Amino acid sequence: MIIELLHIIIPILIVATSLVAVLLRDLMASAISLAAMSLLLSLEFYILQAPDVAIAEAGVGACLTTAILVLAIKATARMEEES
Amino acid sequence: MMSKIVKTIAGISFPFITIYGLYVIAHGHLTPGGGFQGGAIVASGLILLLVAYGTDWIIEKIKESHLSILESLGALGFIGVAFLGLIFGGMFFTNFIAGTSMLFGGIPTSTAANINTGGTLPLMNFAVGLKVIAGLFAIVLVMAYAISKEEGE
Amino acid sequence: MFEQLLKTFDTGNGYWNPLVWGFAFLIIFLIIYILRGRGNPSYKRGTEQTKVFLSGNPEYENKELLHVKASNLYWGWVESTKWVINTLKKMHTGRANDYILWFTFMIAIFMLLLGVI
Amino acid sequence: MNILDILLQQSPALIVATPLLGAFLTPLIGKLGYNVRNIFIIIILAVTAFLVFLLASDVFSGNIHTYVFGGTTSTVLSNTVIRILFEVDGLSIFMAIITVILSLAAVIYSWAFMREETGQDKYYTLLLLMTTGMFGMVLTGDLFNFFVFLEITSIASCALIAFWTHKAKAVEAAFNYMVISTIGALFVLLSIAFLYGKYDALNIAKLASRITPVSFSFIDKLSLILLLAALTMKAGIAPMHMWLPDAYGRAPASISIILVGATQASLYGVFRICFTLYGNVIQIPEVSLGWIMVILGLITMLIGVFMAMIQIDFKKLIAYGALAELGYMFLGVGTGLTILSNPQLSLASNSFALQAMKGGIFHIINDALDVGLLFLVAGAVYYATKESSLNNLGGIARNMKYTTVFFLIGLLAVSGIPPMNGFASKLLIYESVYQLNPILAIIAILASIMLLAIMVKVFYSAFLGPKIDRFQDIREAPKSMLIAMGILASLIIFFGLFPDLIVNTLVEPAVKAITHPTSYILWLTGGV
Repeated sequence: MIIELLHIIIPILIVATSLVAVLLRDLMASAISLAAMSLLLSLEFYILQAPDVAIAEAGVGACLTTAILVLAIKATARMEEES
Repeated sequence: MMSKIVKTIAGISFPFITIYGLYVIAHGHLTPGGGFQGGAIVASGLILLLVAYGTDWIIEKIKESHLSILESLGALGFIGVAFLGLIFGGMFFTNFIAGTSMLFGGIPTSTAANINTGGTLPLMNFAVGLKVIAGLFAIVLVMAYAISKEEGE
Repeated sequence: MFEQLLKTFDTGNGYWNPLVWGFAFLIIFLIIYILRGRGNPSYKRGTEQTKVFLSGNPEYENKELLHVKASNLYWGWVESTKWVINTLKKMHTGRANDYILWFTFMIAIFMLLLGVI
Repeated sequence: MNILDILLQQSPALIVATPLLGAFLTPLIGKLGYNVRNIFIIIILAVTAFLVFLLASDVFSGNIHTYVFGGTTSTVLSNTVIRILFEVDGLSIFMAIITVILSLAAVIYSWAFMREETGQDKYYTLLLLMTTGMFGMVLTGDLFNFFVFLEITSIASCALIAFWTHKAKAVEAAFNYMVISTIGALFVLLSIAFLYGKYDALNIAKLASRITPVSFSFIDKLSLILLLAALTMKAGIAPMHMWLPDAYGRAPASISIILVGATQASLYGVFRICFTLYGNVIQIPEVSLGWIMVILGLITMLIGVFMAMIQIDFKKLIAYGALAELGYMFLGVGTGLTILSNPQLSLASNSFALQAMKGGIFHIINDALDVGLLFLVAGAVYYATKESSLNNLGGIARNMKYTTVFFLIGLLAVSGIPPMNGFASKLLIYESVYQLNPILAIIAILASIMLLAIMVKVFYSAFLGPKIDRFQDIREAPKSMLIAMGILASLIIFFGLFPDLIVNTLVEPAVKAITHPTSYILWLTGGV
């Protein structure tokens, strides 16, 4: 029962977090939202019985990619300039 | 540079992350995960240190050139084991250790998760793990270094 | 081995052999040589005959200006096929978004042709 | 068992493994010095070349060479293929020969061309990785493995296109290339997943034997479309070619020439999928892609020549020329496919279908040599003058005699003038395409004439003309660059003078390999 519920909730949350990542104008918040999406995605992989992929997604998607994005954003402006 | 709280927490959690990552690498042939996943976890721990303590602190401890040598060694280990399979087993990538009395010589059974099994697989996992740790950390380190240099100017 | 090298290249309808071609060239050169020998021998180097003739204007001092630049070559051709070239130029926007748009477009075309949709 | 037999048996694995080993050793060897490293890389590629030709001698005698990774045990267990297989037939080894020639030329050329650059260890590592990827793509017999090697090639070439990071346009071209290759590869992966889900196999031969007219359905069509679209985009067929001139034009010249090989490896993928993977269902009307290929080829050709006409950047112009050349291959092979997939035509006109296929396949190697030579010449001109715009060049033939001669050879070859190799393959294409529809042949000839005009324009504006003061004391390109160009030029002339020999030894096995997919499939199940 709980698993079925998770199968519904987690994809919705994944879509929501990715939408937030697209819609937010603050790049840093966007990157953190992407990290949340990766974490949820790895959870989804886990309940879909692919623990192998889940570990990789958690390590690379949630941690490394976020670190790289944060570092890249640090080198630019956080907000998109109106031109 | 982060606050003292972040530094302390990072310092405390770093060994645990590393140990977990090494566990995933070492048990790659028995449990989910393997060289790549474990390597990514260890690299995550290193990046946690990088973020918490700042780039300059890390650069003092470890150079990018050392990392790229480590990366080469990892890749060489992987392909070297494959070549050893060619020499001892007759075909490329042959698992020549499995079924012998050497280290890792056992054959995994479904009941007992004995780490001393798997033949060349653990060796390849170690090699891949080394390469992934060095490679992923080098990417982030170079980026962080370039950005901190840019800000310094 | 040597015979194999000089075998005639058969293309189904025609053939080609480098030997024939070389032979033809030899004959053409012979004809040219004969024609050249019958030419007017009054040509002299270093006289008015060898000067560049630019519609009566004096020759440029700077030799570089005598060279027709690449973008001026085939001006007539480019001018007369302007409509094709301008359309093609508009296609090449250089943006990755457009490349992917073309890709999706081609998938749609393939789908139409293969009867998926 | 003597050493040659063992090497021959192991060669498919060693061809991929040797450059891979070299790639990972390069950063370590690089510490020993400039010359040591370069000699090491040339030796690595020479060993690979030896292995390729060893394997070629076996494959051309009529065998299909299979190699099982990780063990000698039987690979077919209860109708399922386990382990990764390499399956080498005539077409595979043909592509491998192209790859090895191009990469050897590129490495020899780089010796002097890259002397001033920093980060050469990484350059050579990536170059060897790219070569590995290309070998893997053409030799593998496993669809997923094909995807992996496609990715290796893409990533390595993306990094190499952006090698001159101080040039913003190079970085932009690399970014665009990365976008399209990622998306293309994802679609390839998706369609592989479809096929795996339906047929429960990843081996190309196994899949091909399971895709039959009976089982053919929506999923097969969909994966065919996705594979075809993604691979034609990676091969630079119009109208998905826009990334190609940028990538070719902005990369260092020694990389452009290997990129030619990389796009051709994708082209190999297209042919492999149309002829082998879907070989059983080739006569279903919806799958007869021949006319699509022919029309795409014509569009590619025309766009290539029209855009080349107005380019003023030397390398970009040649890149558009290369695009036009790609069209010829598609035209030739497409004609063959049209006739083979038509049950009414196939008996009466099989011979000219084979001629068209021969022309198309032969043109692959000719294009690699011709365009490769032109790129190397463009690189040499850039090396000497530090100028890439044709508008500012002129009169360099006075100082660079050998380079001019090489350009002239490339010019004649690329526009199909005898006695260069381009003539032989274009003659085959024209004559066989004329049988299908005369208009096609006329357009092809017109495009060829325009190519000649374009190349003459380059020759006139860059090499001829009065002396320009700025280029008063430019010097001839260094020896290693001349050697690399010389290798390609002599191959061009050799292929042009003895086309019959080349067609019989190299091209015919390749054509046989893709027009008889059953032999590829049966080899696996032990039916042959």
